[in-house]
Amino acid sequence: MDAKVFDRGDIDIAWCPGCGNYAILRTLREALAELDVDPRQLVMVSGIGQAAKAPHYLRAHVFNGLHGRALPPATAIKAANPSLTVIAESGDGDMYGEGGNHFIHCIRRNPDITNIVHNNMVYGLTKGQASPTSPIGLKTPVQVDGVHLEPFNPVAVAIALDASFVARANAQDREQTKELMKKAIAHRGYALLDVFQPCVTYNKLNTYQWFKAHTYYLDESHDPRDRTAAFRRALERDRLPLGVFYVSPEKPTFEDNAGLYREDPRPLYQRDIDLARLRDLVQSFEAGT
Amino acid sequence: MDAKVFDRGDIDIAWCPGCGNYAILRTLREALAELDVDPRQLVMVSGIGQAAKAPHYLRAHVFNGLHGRALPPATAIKAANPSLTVIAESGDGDMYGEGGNHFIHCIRRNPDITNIVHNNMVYGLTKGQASPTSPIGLKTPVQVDGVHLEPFNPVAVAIALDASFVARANAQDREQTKELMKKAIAHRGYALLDVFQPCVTYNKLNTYQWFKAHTYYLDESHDPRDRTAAFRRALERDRLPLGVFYVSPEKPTFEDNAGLYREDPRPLYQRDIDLARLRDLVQSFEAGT
Amino acid sequence: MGSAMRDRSNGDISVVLCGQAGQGVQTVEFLLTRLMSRAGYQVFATKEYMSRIRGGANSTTIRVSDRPVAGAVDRIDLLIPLNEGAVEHVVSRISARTVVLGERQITGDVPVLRACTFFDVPFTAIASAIGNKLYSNVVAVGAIAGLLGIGAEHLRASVRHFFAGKPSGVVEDNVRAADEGYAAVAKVDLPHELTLSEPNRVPARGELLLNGGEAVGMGAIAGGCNFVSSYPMSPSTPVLTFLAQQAKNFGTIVEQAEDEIAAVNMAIGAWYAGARALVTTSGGGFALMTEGLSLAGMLESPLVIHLAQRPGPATGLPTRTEQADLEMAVYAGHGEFPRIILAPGTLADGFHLTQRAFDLADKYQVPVFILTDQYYIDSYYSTPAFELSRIGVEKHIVNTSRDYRRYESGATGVSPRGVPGYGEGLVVVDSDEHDEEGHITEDAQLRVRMVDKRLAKGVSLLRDAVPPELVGPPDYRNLVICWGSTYHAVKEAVSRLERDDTAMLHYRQVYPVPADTADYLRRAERTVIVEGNATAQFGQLLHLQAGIAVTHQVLNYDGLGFSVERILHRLRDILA
Amino acid sequence: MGSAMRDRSNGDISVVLCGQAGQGVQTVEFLLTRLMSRAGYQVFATKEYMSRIRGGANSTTIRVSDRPVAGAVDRIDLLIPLNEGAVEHVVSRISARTVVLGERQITGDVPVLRACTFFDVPFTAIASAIGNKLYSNVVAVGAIAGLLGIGAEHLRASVRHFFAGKPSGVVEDNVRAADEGYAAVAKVDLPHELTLSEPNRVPARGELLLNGGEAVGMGAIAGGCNFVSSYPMSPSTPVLTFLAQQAKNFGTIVEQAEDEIAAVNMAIGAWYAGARALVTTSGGGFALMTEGLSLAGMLESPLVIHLAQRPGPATGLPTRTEQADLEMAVYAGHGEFPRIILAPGTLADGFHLTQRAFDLADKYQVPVFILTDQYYIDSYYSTPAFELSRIGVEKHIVNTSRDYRRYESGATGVSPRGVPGYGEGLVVVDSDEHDEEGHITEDAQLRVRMVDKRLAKGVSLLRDAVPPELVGPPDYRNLVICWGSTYHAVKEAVSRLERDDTAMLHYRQVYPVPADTADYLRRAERTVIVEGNATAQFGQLLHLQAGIAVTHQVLNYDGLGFSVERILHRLRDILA
Ligand SMILES: Cc1ncc(C[n+]2csc(CCOP(=O)(O)OP(=O)(O)O)c2C)c(N)n1
Ligand SMILES: Cc1ncc(C[n+]2csc(CCOP(=O)(O)OP(=O)(O)O)c2C)c(N)n1
Ligand code: SF4
Ligand code: SF4
Ligand SMILES: [Mg+2]
Ligand SMILES: [Mg+2]
Repeated sequence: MDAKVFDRGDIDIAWCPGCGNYAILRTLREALAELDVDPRQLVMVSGIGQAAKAPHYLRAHVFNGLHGRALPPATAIKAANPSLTVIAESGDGDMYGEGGNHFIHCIRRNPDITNIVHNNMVYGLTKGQASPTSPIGLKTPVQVDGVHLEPFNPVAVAIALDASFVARANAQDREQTKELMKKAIAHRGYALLDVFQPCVTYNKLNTYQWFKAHTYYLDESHDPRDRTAAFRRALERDRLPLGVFYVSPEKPTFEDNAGLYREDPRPLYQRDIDLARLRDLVQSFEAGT
Repeated sequence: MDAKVFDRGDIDIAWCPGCGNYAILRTLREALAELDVDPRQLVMVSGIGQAAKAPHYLRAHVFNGLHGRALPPATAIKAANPSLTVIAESGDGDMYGEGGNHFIHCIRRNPDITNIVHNNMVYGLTKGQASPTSPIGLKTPVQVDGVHLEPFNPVAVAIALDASFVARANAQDREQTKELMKKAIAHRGYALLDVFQPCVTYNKLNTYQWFKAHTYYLDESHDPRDRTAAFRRALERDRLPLGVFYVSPEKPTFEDNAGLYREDPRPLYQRDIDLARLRDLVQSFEAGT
Repeated sequence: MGSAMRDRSNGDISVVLCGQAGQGVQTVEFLLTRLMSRAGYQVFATKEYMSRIRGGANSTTIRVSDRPVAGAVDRIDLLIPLNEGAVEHVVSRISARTVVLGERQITGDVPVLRACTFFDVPFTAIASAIGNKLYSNVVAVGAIAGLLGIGAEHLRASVRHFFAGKPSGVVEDNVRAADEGYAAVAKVDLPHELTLSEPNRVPARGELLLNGGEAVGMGAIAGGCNFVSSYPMSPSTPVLTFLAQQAKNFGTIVEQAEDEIAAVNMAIGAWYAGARALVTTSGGGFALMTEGLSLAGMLESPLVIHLAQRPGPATGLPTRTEQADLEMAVYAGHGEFPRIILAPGTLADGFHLTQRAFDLADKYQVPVFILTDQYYIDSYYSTPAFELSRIGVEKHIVNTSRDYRRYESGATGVSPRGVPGYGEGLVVVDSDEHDEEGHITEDAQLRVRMVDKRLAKGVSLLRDAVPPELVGPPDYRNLVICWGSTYHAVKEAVSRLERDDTAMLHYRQVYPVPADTADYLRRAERTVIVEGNATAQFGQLLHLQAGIAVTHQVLNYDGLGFSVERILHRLRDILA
Repeated sequence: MGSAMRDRSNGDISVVLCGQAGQGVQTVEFLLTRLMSRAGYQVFATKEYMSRIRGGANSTTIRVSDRPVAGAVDRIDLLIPLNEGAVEHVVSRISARTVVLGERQITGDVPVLRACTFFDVPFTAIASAIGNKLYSNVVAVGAIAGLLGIGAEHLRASVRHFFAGKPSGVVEDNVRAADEGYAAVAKVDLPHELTLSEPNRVPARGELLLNGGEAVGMGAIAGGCNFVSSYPMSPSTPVLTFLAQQAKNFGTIVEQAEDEIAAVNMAIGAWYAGARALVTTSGGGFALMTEGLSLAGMLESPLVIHLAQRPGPATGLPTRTEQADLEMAVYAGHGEFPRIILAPGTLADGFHLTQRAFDLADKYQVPVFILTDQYYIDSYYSTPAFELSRIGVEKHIVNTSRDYRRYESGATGVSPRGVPGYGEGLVVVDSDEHDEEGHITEDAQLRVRMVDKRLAKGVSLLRDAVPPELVGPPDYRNLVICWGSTYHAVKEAVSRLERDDTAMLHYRQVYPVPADTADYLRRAERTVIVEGNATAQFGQLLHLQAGIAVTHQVLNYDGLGFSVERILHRLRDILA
């Protein structure tokens, strides 16, 4: 399929020139095309932030909700209609800061959705405050002395939560990122893809060069089924591994567990209430019984 | 010091007879007494739930806030007056469910507080629904088919977040629990103590007997400075380790980082504004400058 | 008939059970109400209980009558204290005419009881003799049945029914317990005025006995609800539990969210994908949903919120009742967007309004509230069969064409709503201000049009407003106004006033206030608002919408809610 | 003087800069306002910008006058378009009398400009010649200064001041850039009516130039604020940033919380321990704080909330302005408890009301709001020196004795507030209903007393209500009512009406509405509410509190806020 299918034509994109978001957007379109995803079956869900504008720049269904709240609607959308491909795409502040609680519990819930996080280690849209992944020492208008808080390690936390698929990419490596996106989307169950994304305006520390110099790819010696090994890799700091860290033993998805699609694959919008059962239910409250 | 100091006398305790909470309460009083904590310097902070009532049953300052929201006020109280001993004590639903985002970010912030979680793997006060730590399969009035979600592993997640102190206890082992409490309270920085607590009314699976049969204590072979080893231990499922899993390399606390106590130890309530500086600040906006 | 007589008319007996949490008060209540109901009486039951799992002091008030009864009363005709302290717990409600059925040994010598008739029945000893102290509750049920003159066969049948499925030994032990309780009072008679007349009816065909939580839960199912995301919170949890229990039967996805924020955002996502979603919560939980409410306003997403009130602020009194979250529901959420707030009065309302809420939400693409409270959720009474013949889901989803635009403009403000995957179009929704397609915009003129569009729906939806119900003379001089759960108590109080110049006006849609309100208010010389809060919130809303201030207030905010007597008493004062 | 003349009086020039985000509009604005201010003029500047970091189209309107100016205007006297598309962005504001200073090559041939005077100055070429295209902004500043007739020395001094600290090469390049821009317009003259008169004054002693965010920030410091926990959100972030920048100087703890829920709960914890805490947020963030607000209500915790409004619902227009969160602020939070809402109109208000908010919160143990909006936060003007002599923190913390009870009752509803560690007592606060000691209770009578106690504070605090300000004839027949940030624009519009039968009434305390409101409203034949929302929220509140409905509305909800002209125009229509 041609990636042009996902093109919205001549639209105004609100990102800064040179921003790492462009690469992610382009790569995602290509990944989707290679996976032959039909735009009419694709729902892009996001929160609020610079990254969270991405769904507007793609031809697909869009649910652009509240800051930090992409995962709950994404989970529900998939559950209400499992035939849709659902991608929740947002920024690091959105997903790990405001949305941190949903991040944890969505992983536990394991819906079959893909979670792409543009990790620029900063709050872009609100002008450069620290995000949960900001490195210690990063000076910002609010973190005047530099960041003090231990950076949030999404990969390690996701592994600790036994996420069903955990990977990390670097936006500028478009080919490898595309492969990781394809794996994440194709994966059945919750898939986290944390993507290093240079913010050329507000993060002068984690630049294209920095990411290049401070990352490497996991090779075959790493077994993504080994949770402890994956965790150890996730803790590496000097050079940050990229690739698939962890794939958990297969487990049922949220939609599977809901049970109602086992015999009847119809999405909820096609269903009607069972009036006979309702009548029975009401009758079960009859005073005489 | 006599543990009686913390006694509130003949009060009505709202817990069920036989509940594991009683043991935790009694053990905590003893631990505090052995540490010679002055009740007038002790602030107990909690959320809402059965466990969260504990502070009312102890002679101390009490901040009994909202469900899920014990950690933010606890952090602020310590920061506003570092001479206080601050303990945030609540249930598993409170801390890991509703309060999950604060749990994550409080660990990152590393205030010098102790976080005691009564982990009964169920929502007690609201009558027995699943909590984030409920085991798969537990049937409840809402989880009619039994719990499907991957249980939240607070120890593994805290280690993934590089929490400064991570330990687990079993309420019924009062002596060892007391020692762990003392270590947690004495620890400088955020200290998590997850305490297995039987709920005799709603959790018929994780009973006193069950906890006894399914736990063991970490011994000297475990080095709490080894983060990967701690993580591996945290993943054990057949028999759950108790004791100190992890102690991170010393790092500054939230109060240290705030900076303002370096030269002047006075708590905020004793301070006044610096009028001369205010005047200077206002003057810096003079049109002529 | 004098009012004192009426108060204790033998057509209506008030039985109060009082004991600790976990002591089985609920078993007694359940058995007794079913038993009386099956014997042909109408019953009403309401409970008050502490926010704890064991211990403390809880009570249930059961009214038994040969006429419909559905309001709480203070008076106790027959008191069954089940533990030490029980009498003290309800002491203010005891009079010399209260008859007590209990164990003197447990009750002790409480001064207030000295003036009362006391039937001392050794429940515990009888139960122990049968083999288990736990049977004492059933002994009590037997004794109550005996006192109230229910046939022993009815009693046995009910006990058998209740314990059906238990080992037969247990069933038979319980039947024996009931029998022995029954026998223990064989020799005694209730005072004449407490004697129930023979029920003049068998249960009407399809007559139901259920509580508010069940009515709302079934209403949701009738409304096509197939997605529920919520976080437990008293007193809203029974609706969650009910729907979870029924989930398999009706193909409903019921998910306990990690918090209320997730719950409401899931529900909105579910509606987006074509589900009919409900959240059920209480004040503090709803407070956390208010950003999500605003999201529904902006996305023009349907949303149904069951908000069961309890006393606040903050955690307040988790298991008590109040009507103080109305203003929050009306004004919650930043920015301006329409909404509908329905407040069931009767159990039938709980069913039909909840059912309707889903259609209204879908039709106007707005949030619709079902505003109840602990009193409503936990009370039950005998009610005529629900009208099911016209139940059917009004779906408002369109098949989209290639050029589909989610926010196409039109006079009513309502744009056709598509869902992803149904049709050729793309469904784009955005929490930012957006264009007709749904994409983010900062165009000032478009902004104005979009605000106008959203607010236009607030006018359109008035067409489907549920009118208030006037009970009493249309040429009233005094108008007693109430809303939501106080329906029955106020109705009974007003009827007991026996004044032909006084009517009651009950609102089951509290927002937007139906248009004819000013007419109703203008016709009255005195208007009395009866509300379960401290600041007359609905009175304020009426003032705002109708331009007329109510003249008198009857407020209650002690957490226990209104009784018929308290309303009556206050109305008598005001209308004297 | 006719109004057309006044509109373009040479005492007041409106300069509009328009360019992309990130293009340096702010540098030009900063330099120009300081320069004009230092030259003895009064300046006012307000900006509108898109929710993006680079690109798009933003503009700043600067008014320069020899008299105080502080309201936004639509008209453009001098337009400086900095990029392609800039003219289109402000096209509706351009008239034939607009003078344009720009680069024809960039602007292109836009039809609307054909009737305008166009001074074509090759900013970019000049800058490039000096060595860096980036200097073109400073070239523009030089040219504007030249056109406005500012002395070259003033210009150079300002540029030097601005670039102080940069390498001297950079400073001198910029001075050259300014000089060359200045020189480029040496030969041209502005039309007569755009000639500024000589400023008849040097800056008054201590006269300030600052924006609303800075006023509120300094007010917080003056109020003794020493703890700030917030989450970034436009347009409230400048206050957070300001206080973070000043933190070291004033010993303030400033923490960026993980979310707004943490922020508000931290702030309440901080107050509990004796800090004076602030949260600063916008509508969506505040929505998330409403449960916490209710907690403050229940704990009787002081709390100061800076709520900077922007258009909703939901994400809405993040960088635009609106006054539509008033009702949310009034009614947010479940249950019933008092609060105070202050809405600064002037910059001095921003300072003094914020300072006062901390004392009021502490005195009455209630949440106090500072309700601003994007327009207020981002606008600045020359304002007289703040009165600092009476600044001093009113502390209301007591040293506790052994038998201290946090919620001891008393007539005003206010109990002495202790903090842990100060004195012998224990400080117990509880979000459940509690007894005087602070411990959880379910006693119904105690519940009623506690509700009454909390609500009593709502009456007590009226003693300190900030009265509305009447501007104009006390014997008005028309009363134009406004609140918060619209102060100056409405004042200017009403004064330009030149009617001696019309006055303006501005509220800086919007809740509870001060008691004399009914008097003010009753005296008017026509009342016009001017509000930046679509439903006249403050009008409704006045109706409720004073029992009188306003007769006319001037509303705006396009996100751009009110200009003097638009208000004037609407008032003329209404009062015709
Ligand atoms: C409830 C709420 N709080 C705050 C904001 C303001 N806000 C918008 S985006 C954002 C942070 C964006 O950071 P990130 O998610 O990392 O995205 P980026 O812009 O860096 O791509 C914030 C704080 C909001 N919209 N809603
Ligand atoms: C915002 C909010 N949501 C829900 C509740 C209701 N609630 C009170 S306690 C509780 C769960 C308690 O579980 P846990 O924290 O595990 O404590 P436990 O009772 O088991 O000790 C819930 C859901 C609440 N008080 N506030
Ligand atoms: S601010 Fe940073 S993240 Fe946002 S668009 Fe610009 S470069 Fe990209
Ligand atoms: S419900 Fe469970 S946790 Fe709560 S008091 Fe009873 S036994 Fe303990
Ligand atoms: Mg980011
Ligand atoms: Mg629990």
